[in-house]
Amino acid sequence: MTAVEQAPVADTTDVAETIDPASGQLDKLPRRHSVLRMSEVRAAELMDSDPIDGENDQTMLMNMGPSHPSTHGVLRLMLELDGETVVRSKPVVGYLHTGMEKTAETLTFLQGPTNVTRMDYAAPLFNELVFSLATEELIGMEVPPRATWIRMLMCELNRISSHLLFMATNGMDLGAVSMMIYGWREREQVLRFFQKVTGLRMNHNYIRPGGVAADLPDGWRDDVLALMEMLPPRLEEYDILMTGQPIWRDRLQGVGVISQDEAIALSATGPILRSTGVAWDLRREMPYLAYPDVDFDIVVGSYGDSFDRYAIRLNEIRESMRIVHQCLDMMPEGDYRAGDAKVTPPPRARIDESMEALIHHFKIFTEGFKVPEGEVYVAVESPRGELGCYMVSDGGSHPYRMHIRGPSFVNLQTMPHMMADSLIADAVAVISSVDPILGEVDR
Amino acid sequence: MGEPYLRDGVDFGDVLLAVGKAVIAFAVLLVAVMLMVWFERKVVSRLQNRIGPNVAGPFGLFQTLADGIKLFFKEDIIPDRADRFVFQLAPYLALVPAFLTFTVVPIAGDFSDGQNGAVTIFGRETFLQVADAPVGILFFLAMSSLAVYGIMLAGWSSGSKYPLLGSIRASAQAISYEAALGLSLAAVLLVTGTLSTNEMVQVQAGEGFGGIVPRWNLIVTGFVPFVVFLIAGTAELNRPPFDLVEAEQELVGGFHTEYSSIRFALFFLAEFMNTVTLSAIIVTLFLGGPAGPNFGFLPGWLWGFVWFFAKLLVFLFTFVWFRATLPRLRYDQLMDLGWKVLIPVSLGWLLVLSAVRLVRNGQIDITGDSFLDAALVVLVSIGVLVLGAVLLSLAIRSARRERLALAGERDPLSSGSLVAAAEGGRD
Amino acid sequence: MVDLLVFLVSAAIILGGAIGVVLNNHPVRAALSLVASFFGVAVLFVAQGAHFLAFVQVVVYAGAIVVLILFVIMLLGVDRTEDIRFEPLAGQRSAAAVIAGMVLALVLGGLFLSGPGGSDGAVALTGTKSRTAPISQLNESDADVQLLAEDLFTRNVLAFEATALLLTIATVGAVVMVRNRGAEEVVVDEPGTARG
Amino acid sequence: MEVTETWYLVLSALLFSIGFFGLLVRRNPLVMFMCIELMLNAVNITFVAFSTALDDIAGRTAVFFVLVVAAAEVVVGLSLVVAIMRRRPALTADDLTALKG
Amino acid sequence: MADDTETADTETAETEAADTEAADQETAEEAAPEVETAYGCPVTYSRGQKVIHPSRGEWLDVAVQLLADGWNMCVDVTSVDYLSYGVARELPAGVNAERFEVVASFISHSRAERIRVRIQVPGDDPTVGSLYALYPGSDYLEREVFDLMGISFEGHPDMSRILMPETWQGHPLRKDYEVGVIPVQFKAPAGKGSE
Amino acid sequence: MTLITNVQDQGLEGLDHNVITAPIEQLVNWARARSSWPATFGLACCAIEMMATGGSHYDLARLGMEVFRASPRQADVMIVAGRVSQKMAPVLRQIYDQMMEPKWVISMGVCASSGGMFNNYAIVQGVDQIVPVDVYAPGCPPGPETLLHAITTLHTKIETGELLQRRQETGAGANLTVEQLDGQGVSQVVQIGKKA
Repeated sequence: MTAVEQAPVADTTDVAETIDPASGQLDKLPRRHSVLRMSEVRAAELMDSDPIDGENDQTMLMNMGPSHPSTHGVLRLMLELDGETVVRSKPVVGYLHTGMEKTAETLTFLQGPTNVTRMDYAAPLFNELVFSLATEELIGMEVPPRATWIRMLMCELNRISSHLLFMATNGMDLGAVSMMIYGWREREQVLRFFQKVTGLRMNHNYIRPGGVAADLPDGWRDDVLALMEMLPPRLEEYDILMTGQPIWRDRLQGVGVISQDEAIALSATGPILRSTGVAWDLRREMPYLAYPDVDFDIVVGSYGDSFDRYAIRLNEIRESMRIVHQCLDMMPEGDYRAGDAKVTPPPRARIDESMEALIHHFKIFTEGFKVPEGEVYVAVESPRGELGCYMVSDGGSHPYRMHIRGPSFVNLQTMPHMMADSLIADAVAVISSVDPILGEVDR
Repeated sequence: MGEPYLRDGVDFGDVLLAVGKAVIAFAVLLVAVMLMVWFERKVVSRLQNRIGPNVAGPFGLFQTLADGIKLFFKEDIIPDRADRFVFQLAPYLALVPAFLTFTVVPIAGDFSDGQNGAVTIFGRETFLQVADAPVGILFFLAMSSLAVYGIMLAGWSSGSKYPLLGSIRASAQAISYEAALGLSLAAVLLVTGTLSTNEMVQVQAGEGFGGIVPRWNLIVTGFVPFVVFLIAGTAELNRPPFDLVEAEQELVGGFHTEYSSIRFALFFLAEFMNTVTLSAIIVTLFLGGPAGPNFGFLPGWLWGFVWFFAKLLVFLFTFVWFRATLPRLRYDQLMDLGWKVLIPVSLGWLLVLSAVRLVRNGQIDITGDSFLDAALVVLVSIGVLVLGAVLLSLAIRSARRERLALAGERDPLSSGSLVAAAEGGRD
Repeated sequence: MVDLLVFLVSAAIILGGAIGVVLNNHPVRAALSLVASFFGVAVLFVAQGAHFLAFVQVVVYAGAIVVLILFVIMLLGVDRTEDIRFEPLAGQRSAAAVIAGMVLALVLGGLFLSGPGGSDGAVALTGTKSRTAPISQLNESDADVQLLAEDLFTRNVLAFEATALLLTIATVGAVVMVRNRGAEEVVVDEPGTARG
Repeated sequence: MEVTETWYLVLSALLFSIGFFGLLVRRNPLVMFMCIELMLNAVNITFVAFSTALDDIAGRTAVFFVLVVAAAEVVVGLSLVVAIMRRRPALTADDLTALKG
Repeated sequence: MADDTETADTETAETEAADTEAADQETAEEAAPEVETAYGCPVTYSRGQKVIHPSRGEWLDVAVQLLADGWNMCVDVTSVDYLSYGVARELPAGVNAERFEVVASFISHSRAERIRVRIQVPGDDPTVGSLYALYPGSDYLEREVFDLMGISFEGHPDMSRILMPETWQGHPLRKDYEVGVIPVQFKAPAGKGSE
Repeated sequence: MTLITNVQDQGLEGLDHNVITAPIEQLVNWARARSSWPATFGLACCAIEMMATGGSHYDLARLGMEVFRASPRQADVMIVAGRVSQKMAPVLRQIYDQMMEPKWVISMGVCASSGGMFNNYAIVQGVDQIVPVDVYAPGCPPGPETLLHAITTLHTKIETGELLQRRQETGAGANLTVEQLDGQGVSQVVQIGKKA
């Protein structure tokens, strides 16, 4: 992995120059007509009368989803087509709306991660992390270093598994069926490690306010090392199968192009923003956990097309592996959760010997702990971009209001701009390269 | 020339023989399709580190049977908006050409030592193919151009949008690749000098180069027509990476989205039958069909079958391999490949081949300095080729520039370099 | 006997297909009838020993021309049925029928009045026998192809080149005509146009 | 009963008349195309019939040319239709008055 | 939503952008906490994060200044319903607590900083100016707030429901909306007959 | 001819049962159990696990089920993988309706089965309110092993014909009524009744 270091790391200072301070950012969307603004009722009327005569002349409306193989779950796209060319489009979301923000208000802070972990189900640990960080910020508590490093280790592994999932679905969407299976194959190995640590393959509820749910199991180091040995040759395989593949390149290069200005104006974060050349990664720019202590590069693209986004994710796997290696080296000994008795349940051993500990344990899990009133916004860099949590507490044991800023949700806005004037096949590639997780979009 | 048993009039026995051969061919084809589906699923599974079907019968061999029975007994529906007559007709239109093409393929017979592959059944001499039409290869072309009707009409008659897009794609694809297919076929016709499949096999069964390398058209025509034919054939089959017609990720199921039950099974059958048939045609055209050395201990005609089957398997595997490996092309890329690469290449190659042929047959006066004349002819034809290639590339480039100017967009690939970030991890 | 059967069946298909083309109010079905008609013609060609032409007929007509027509129908979405009971010009139908009938009468009259049936009749209709390249001389089954090629590339080579030119020009012309100049502007979405 | 070329000629005449009638009656430009193809096919039948009767290959050569010309005609005609119908999909031949003086 | 609103907003953005005082922020940081202002609005710090509190009227002007001052991305727009908030709210002097609060977060890529804006919105007139013309990325976020909280953004091009079905009644995230189980609302969208 | 009308009305299920039809039914059940193609209906977290089940570690293909059909017309089993929102419910039902008989539903995960932890305004509390469910797979999300178990359970049920009986009791799904086997599990005369 000598070449990873060569990944270009852009300087953030030149970002400022690209932004014209004089005007609103709406002007930066040259293709803003590409957003189809049409109510579903109206669309349903038009869809019955195909092809649309009169006002829209040659175009027809087509519905993609919500149950369509390439819409990553339940995304629905209303496409206005001219032949096979997408003229305008409108992503319709909400088919997986779960009311998690409302549910969060009925759950204690300790139960909270159980709820949020089901948002971005491809990267559940990040949801737990951002929720826990927000809670800890409200309480103002310190987390022991081992917990921090465990969180970092697990999150980076989760980033790897999430990007592997992207590799799989991206391959599938473009017709490379074997890539799909290969992606799952590698992801499965990561999940097995997760299962060993957290007891679950997904939706772990592992990172909790105050630390993590359990210490790393015996032999975890060997498991991680095995993973790290397994991955590089597999990534090389992907390079052979896809990166260097002429058809693959033709399908992705120059497809779904978005400019830097557009991406910023549309509040895109994560690989989409980075694909346009903006080296913006919260791990570097607004560090949390122990990211200042580890060495890694931000992978940026230069064309803002789907291939860049693919390549960024592929190389971010490699960067994450670097971080994981450093986590292995620097993992401190110590407690895996905060000693704060108000927040942390007593150790299992003490419950058996002490009645007080039992009562304490009972109270924490039934009533929860109180969190000082106030509001806070905390964000982490999830595999899809800025995952933020805005939390308001009224001093009780439940969040008064919990809002998650899902990167997929916001990134969806770039989709109509990317797929305007391209073919349906490109639209599929664009959806895939945005990599939306609908659970997080709809929450 | 032509079927031996037809030479001296037709009696009842001849008819019986013909019918019998047709029935056997159909049965062989059906079994082949059944095994092909199983083979494909198994091979793809192995390529993907999986096991593949293994519950239905030993090694999952009856998987296709189970699928077929299930589909046969599934509820059938004709959508409200469908054109009922055409909707019902389409699956058969897809299936019939697939089978008919197989009738001109010689599947067995002893072609060693200059034999013509004929066997004697019930006192009648006959070839081991349903019919040796005098223009058998043209028959294949005609059938492959008809095969698109099933797909086209299926998509159109379903009365909904995804299938319609599928059928538009199908028709454009069929027209584009038919030309390349025909042109690469012309190269084969040029060197063999016959339109009959049986004679084609006989020609290829001849003494090989140096006695070792077979006289296959694959070598005689210089590989290029073979490659073009394979690519164009894959496109005609609508198999990956050219399966835009049914592209699941884009068009749900493409033309067969609205089909269920037995009608869907017919499409399924037609698709795999076409695969088998096309592989058989490739084997016949380029790899000498059933021709091959006769090692004894088996009846001579059976050796033909063994060779034929072995060659067939290579191509069936190739098609499965394509499916497991390659991403799907985009619609416009498919058209570009067909019109801007395959057709010019096959046309140019045909030109070179005919130049060489012309010289070798002595139709140009090469009594004097034969080598110089030969070189002249070849040089001229290559010159024409180069000129054509330059003109074509110029035209393509200018068209591209114009299109970009119209679109008023930057060309993300204009710098020619690839994304730095992508390359970052390797070198 | 077999010949007769083949002729009658294919003639029925040809004429049935032709009538289908004229009377079907749906363009796609008309196209399908057309294919049937072409098929019948191909069968008749085979019956007369013109194998090559028969298959070229199928490849070109059924495989390319009708596919192209269907492609255009589907592309433009003009597959709505046309109400053929409506007659835009009064008396057009009957006038057309009369004219067509007259054409038929003219041809048939010419045919039957000019002489007796059989090959002599044909000679009478067309003039003398030229006998440039007798087909029946060769007993090969692909004589058709060889003779055709010889005829095409010797005596008719100029015409052959001319048709090649014609095809090229037609293709170029078609491309130029259909090319979308991108003139149409898309409706720009501005606030207020929403909620349609 | 022997099938002589007269049979073919009658068939051809019928086919031609039907195509001719359709051309005059139908208003959908695409169907009109099909009718023209029918007429061309009628001619083809005649050519082949004469070629067989006269034992002369020239008739078949002519069919070959007819095929090529038909292809060219369809290409040009369809592109015209596409160019026009793109703007007005509900077009009939009656509406094609752009060249009217 | 009317065309005029948005074009007017854009114009304001352009004219006012010029005379933005970059010094504002510096003075704000130096000044004593109780009178600290930025962009003409009171500033508070919540867990070390900077929050400004413009009124509804000032809000869009402030947004224009924010954009001009390099806060180039609007990362989040959300809202809180303080209907049943048990304790007194920490708000700077001069800001009246209302039922709703719209919270927008901005980021400056060049400075790697965040700023948060909280706007009080009365319960009887839940409308507020839209950021869309300035920050098109607020599009979905504002629709989400409209959908779940019922706060309408003036000047947004498509103020419609985004997560809930179009025919849905009520705004679920309001505190007076029940959490609990409801019977399946099972009907086809208006305009299509049920099948 | 009640036989013919029965078959016309109800397809194979309309056959009376006798010595000849019983083996056919066994064969059909065998085929259905080994070739139950799932519809792609991934919703949430469970969808990821469902796809993981198709991966090389678990390999749904062994059961002949890697053929995920995007078109509901060709699918046999709908695996409802994930929480069903109020907005999704009509779509789900529509897709179920588009599937052809015989069809089965696996409710994968607690969210689909009962609403799971999301007992709120947005989530349908159990997909069985919308479509008849044959097998429930517990878990949040159920691991691939659980899903495989659910699938094999369904296959067993298909093969023994147990499902038809259940439908008779509940009147749900296909509205088929069955007088089913006696307690011994030996196939007796089974009458598959009429559509309600």
